[in-house]
Amino acid sequence: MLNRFMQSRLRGLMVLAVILFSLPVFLSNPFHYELATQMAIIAGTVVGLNLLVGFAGQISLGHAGFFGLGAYFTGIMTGHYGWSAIPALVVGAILVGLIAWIVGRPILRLKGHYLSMATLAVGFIIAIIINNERQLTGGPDGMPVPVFDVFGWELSPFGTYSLFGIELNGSEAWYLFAAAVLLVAVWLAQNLIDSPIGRALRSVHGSEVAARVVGVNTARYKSLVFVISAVYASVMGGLYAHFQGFITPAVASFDFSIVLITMVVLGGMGSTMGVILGAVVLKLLPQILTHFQEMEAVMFGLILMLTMIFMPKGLLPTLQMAVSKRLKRRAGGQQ
Amino acid sequence: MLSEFLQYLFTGITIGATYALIALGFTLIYNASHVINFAQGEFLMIGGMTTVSLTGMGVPMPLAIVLAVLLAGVFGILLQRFAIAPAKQADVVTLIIITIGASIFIRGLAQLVWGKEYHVMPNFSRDEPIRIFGAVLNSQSLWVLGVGAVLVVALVLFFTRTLIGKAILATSMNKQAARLVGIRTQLVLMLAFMVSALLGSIAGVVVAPITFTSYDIGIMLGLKGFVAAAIGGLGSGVGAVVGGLLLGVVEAMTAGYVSSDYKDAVAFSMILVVLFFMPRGLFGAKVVERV
Amino acid sequence: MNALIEVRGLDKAFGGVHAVEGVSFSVQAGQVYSVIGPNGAGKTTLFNLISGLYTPTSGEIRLNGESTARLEPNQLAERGLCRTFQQMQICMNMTAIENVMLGRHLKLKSNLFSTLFRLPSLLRDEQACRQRAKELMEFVGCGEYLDTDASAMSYGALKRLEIARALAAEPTLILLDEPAAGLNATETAALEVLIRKIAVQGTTVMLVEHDMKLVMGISDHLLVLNYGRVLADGTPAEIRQNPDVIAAYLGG
Amino acid sequence: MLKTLLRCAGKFVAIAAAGLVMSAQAAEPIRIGSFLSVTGPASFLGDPELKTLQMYVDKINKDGGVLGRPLELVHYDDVGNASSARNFASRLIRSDQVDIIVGGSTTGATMASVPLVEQAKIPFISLAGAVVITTPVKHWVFKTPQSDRMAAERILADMKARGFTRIGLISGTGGFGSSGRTQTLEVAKNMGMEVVADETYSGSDTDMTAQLTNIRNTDGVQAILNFGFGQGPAIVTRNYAQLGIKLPFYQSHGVASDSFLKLAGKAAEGLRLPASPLLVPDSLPDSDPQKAVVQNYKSEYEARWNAKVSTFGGYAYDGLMLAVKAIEAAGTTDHEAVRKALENIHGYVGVTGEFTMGPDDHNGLDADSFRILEVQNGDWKLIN
Repeated sequence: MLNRFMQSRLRGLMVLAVILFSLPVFLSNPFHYELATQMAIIAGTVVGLNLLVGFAGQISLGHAGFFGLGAYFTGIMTGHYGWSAIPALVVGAILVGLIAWIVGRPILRLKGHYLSMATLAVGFIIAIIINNERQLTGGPDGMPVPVFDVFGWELSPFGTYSLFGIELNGSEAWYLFAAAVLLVAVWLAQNLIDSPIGRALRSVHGSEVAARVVGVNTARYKSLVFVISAVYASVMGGLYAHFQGFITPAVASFDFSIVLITMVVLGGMGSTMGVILGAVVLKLLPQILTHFQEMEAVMFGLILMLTMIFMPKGLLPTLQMAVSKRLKRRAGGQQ
Repeated sequence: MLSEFLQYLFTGITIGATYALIALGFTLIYNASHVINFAQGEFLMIGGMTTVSLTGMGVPMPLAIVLAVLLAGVFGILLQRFAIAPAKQADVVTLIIITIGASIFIRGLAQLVWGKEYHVMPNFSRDEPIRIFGAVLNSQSLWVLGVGAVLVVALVLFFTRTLIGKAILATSMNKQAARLVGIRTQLVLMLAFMVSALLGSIAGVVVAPITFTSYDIGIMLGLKGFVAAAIGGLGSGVGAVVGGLLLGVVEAMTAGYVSSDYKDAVAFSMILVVLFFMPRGLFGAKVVERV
Repeated sequence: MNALIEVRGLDKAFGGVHAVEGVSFSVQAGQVYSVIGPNGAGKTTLFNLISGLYTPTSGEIRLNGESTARLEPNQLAERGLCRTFQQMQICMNMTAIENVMLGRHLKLKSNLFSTLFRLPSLLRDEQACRQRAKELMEFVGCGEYLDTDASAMSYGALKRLEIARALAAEPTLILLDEPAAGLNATETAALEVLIRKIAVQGTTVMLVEHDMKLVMGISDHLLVLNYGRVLADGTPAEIRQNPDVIAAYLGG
Repeated sequence: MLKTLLRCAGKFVAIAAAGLVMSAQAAEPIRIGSFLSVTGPASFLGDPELKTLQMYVDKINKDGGVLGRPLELVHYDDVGNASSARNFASRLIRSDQVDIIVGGSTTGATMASVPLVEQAKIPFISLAGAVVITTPVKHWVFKTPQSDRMAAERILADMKARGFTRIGLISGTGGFGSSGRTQTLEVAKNMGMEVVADETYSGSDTDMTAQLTNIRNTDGVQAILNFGFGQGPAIVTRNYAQLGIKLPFYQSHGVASDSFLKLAGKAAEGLRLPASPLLVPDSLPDSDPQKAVVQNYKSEYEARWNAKVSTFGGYAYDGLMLAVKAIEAAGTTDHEAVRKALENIHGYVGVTGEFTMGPDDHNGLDADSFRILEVQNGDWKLIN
C-alpha cells in the first residue's frame, strides 16, 4: 500500500495538497496568509520556469520580463479599460506566449552563457519599456491594479467570504485560491513532464544529439517549453498583480529574474517539489533575515553560496538522497 | 555637427573602455574555467572603495591604489578557493548562482565596512577637460583608455610569453591534458581568478574619478561588462575590448541621436542582433560539437 | 535497383583539414554494410555527415533517392534513419525505459491539449509505447533494467540500451558507431547475435567497428577508409585479400 | 558538514517562526511601524530616516514617552523594492500590530502600501515626495515632504523671476526623476513656460555628456533643470561643468544634502535648488520660527551619528513628531482618533516647514516652505 503510494506518479502532488491545506493550522494572522499566498503564486511561476531550466536545460535570466508583462497587461486592461480579470489573464497569457514564441525561435538556438545573455537582454528590454511608458504603466512609481473578479464576483484580500458555511476573511480566501491555482499548475506541469512531449523536453537536456537523431525537432520543443513557461509566468504575474493591488516595474526587473532562477537552482532543478521548496525558502529568508539588520545582505549571500556549494543539486534532491541513503543503510542493517 | 558627433564618440569610448576592462576580467576567468563570474563587478568596487578609504586615512594615492589592487587579488583567490573550487562538478547555472551569492556577500561586507555613501576620487592628473574640435574630453578618460591599452598589451604578453599565462591557456583548453603535463590546474585557476580580480580592481580605480564609487557600483558595471564580453564573444580578448567599446559607443550615440529613455534598450537589442547572426559573439571561437 | 544510401564525392573539411575527402559509395537495402579503417580515418565524421549532424563541405548524400543536403537529423529520422554513437548519447536524466520510449517519439501522436489534461487517448498510446519499449529492451538483452535510472547502468548495458532506442524508431537504416567498443568477449558475441537479428528483420545496418572478427563475420560489404579517403570497397573476402588494406593496417 | 548545515537551518527556522509569531502579543508601548529603504539604491533616503527615527524614539522615551507609554519602533528595510515595502507594511499592520506607520522612503514603496493601509484603516505618514501620494487625498495617508510639484513650482517661479522661460530638462528614469519630470512639464505649461529639451538618464549611468550636449545644442534654451536623486545628479553637474555650459543650472530638492556638494565639488558652483532650511540653519533670520527647530535637529543628529544631516532625515523627524503630536492630541492610539488629530494639525513648526493639515490637505505645506539656495564657494547660500 505504502509502496504503491510511493511509486505513484502523483504522490508529490498529494503531499503538496496535504501541506497546502493543512498549512492554515500554523498561520495565525492575515500577514502570514499573505506571505503564503505570494509564495504560492511565485512557486507557480517557478514551476513553469523549471520546465524550461530544470527539464529542458535551457537557462533564462530574463523570466521576470514575462511575469511583469502578464502583471502589467492585466493591470492595464482591468485598470484602464475596465476588462474583467479572467479575460485579461487569458488574453495576456496568449499575447505573452506569442511574444515568447517570436523571441524564442531565434534565441533558443544559442547555447549556455549566450542563451543566458540573450534572455537577460529580452528581460531588460521588457523592463525598460514598462519603466518608460508612463501613460500606460505609471512609470517607475507603478500603478494600482483593481480587485480580482470572476465575471462580477470579486475576490478581495480585504473582503469576507463563506465557503461551505465557514467564514473566511479575504486573506484566507486568497490563500485557498492561490493554493488551488498552484496545485493545478503543478498537476499540469507533471502531466507535461510525464508524457511524450515531456520526454522530448528532457532529452533536449539529457542529450540534444540523441534527441535529434531519434526524430525530436529540438528547436520546436525548445520553443514550446519557452512559450509554456512564459505563459505560466504571465498568468502568475497577472494573479500577483491583482493580489498585490499595486505593481511597479520591479516585477519585471533583472533582480527578480535572478530571484526566480535562484529559486529553481536552490530548490533543485528538475524537481517540481524542489523548486516549490526553493520558492518558499527564498521568499521566507528575507523575512527572517530582517532580524539581522545590517548583516542581512552578508547573511543572505553567505547562505546562498554555501547551500549551492554543498548542495549543488539543490535542497530537495540532496535531502531526498540523504534520506534514501539512510533508509537503505537501515534496511541493510536489519538484514 | 562634427563637435556633437565627436562628443558622443568621446563619451562612448570612455564608457566603453570601462566596459572593456570589466569584460576582460570576465574573459580571463571564462577562459580558465568556463565560469561566468557574476562577482566580477565587486572587484571593481573593492578597487575603488579601498583606494578612496585608504587615501581618506592619509595613505598616499599610489600606495593606496597598489594596496587596493592587492586586496582585490586576495579576494579573487579566496573566491576561487572557497566558492568555485569546492563546487567543481556543479552545473553552469549553479556556478552562476554561487557567484551571485558571492557578490551579494562581498557587497554586504563592503556596506558594513564602508557604509552606503558615494565617494569622490580626484582625477589622476588635471581637472580641466581637454577640448578637441569643440568637443570636450575628461582628462581621466585618457587614463582609462591608456591603462586599458596597457592592460590589454600586458595580458597578451602574459598569455603568449609567460609560462603561467600559457599554463592558464592550456588548462582552459583541456584540464586533463594540462594536469598530465604537470600543470597544477587548481593553482592555475586560482591565478586566473587573481589576475582577473587585479584587472577588475584596476578598472575600478581608474574609472572611480568619473563614476564616483560606492559599495554597490559593481552591480550595473559588472552586468555591462558581461554584456560586452558576450557581444565580443566569450573567451576572446579582442572581443572583450571591441564589445566594450561598441557597447559604450552605441549607448552614447543612442542617447545623443535617438532617445535617452531607450538607450539601454537599444544596447540590449544590439546584443540580440549580434547573437542572432553570430551565435558566439563577434570574435567567439567556432566550436564543432563532437559526438 | 535503387540504392538506399548513395554518397557522391563527399567532402568535409575542418579548417584546412579534410576529415573526409571525395568519398563515394552506396548501400543497398537489407545489407550489413561496415566502414572500417584506422583511427582518424574519418569514419565517425562520415556517420555524422550521413545522419545530418554535420553539413558536407561538398558532395552529396541521397537517402532513397532524395538529397539530404537541407535535412536536419530529426527530418532524417522521419525518413527512417537512426543511429547510435561511439561516445554514447544517453539521457542520463531519465530512466532506461524512458530512453527507449524516447526512441518511439515519431511513432506517437501527441498534442499539447491531451498531454496537459492527460486524456485517455494519451494514456493508451503511452501504455502501448511502454510495452513496445519493454519488448525492445528484452530483445537487446537489458530487460532487467526497465525503471533503473540510466545513470546507474553499466557501460555494456547502456550500449545495448542505445541500440534499443534506435530500434524503437523502427528505422529502415540503422547506423551503429563502434557498438562493440569497450565490450568483453561474451558481450561482443551477444552483440553479434543481436546485429544479425536486426538484419534478419529487414533493417539495413551500417556499422563502424574496430573488432575485425565481428566485422568480417557479419558484414555483407565493407568500406575501408584511410586519411578520409576510400582505400578499398568490397565483400569481406575481397577486402581480406586487398594489398592496400593489408599495407595500411600492418604498415600503419 | 551536511548535518551541521541542516541543524543550522533548523535553528534558523525556529527563530524565524518565533519572530513571526511572537510579535502578535499585545503590548504596553505605543508601536510605531516603519519600512524604509535603508539599503539599496535609495539608501541615502532611508538611512538618515532610520537614524532619525531611532534617535528620537530613544529621546522621547528618555523624556517619559507619550501618554505615559514608551514608544517602540518596529522597522524593516525594503531595499528600495516596492513589493517588499508592501509586504513589510502588511507585516507591520497584521503581525506587529503597530499603532501608526511612519515610513515609505520612495513613492513606489508608499503607493504600493496605500491600498493596504486604506483597507486596514491605520494612520500612515509617508516620507516620500510625489504629489500623487496625497492628491487626491486618501483618508489614512499623510506625508511630510513637500511634493515634487511644489518643487517644480518653486524652481520654475525662480526661473521666471530671473526672466528664463525656455527650459532644458534632464531627469532620472527612477521614480523620483520620472515623477518630477511629469510635474515639471505640467507646471511649465501652466506657467506659460516651455520645456524645449527633455532628456533622461538611468540611475546607474556613469556619464550624461551625450544628453547634456543635446540640450546645449537645442536652440533657445535659457536654463537647465535636472530632476533626479542619488549620484546621478552629481555626475550631471560635473559633466555640465566639463562641457563648459554657461546656462543657469537648477537641481531639484533630491540632492539637497551636503554629500552632494562633496560629490559634485567645484562643478556645483552657482547652481540653484529648492531645499529645506535645514541646509542653512544659521542664515535664517531670527524671526523665522523654524530656525530653532532646525538648529536643534541639526546639532542633535550630527552629535549622535557623527554624520551630516540631510533633508531626508528631516522628513522622518517631522513624520515622527506629527505622529506624536497627533497621539497626544487624541489622548489615545485609537486609529480614527489619531487620524482626526493628524488632520487637525495646525501650525506645527517642523524641520521641513510649517504644517497645517486639513481634510483636503494631507501634506500641509506650501511651496514657500522650500527655500531657494545657491551654491557659493562650496557652500549653500540662502537666496530667498
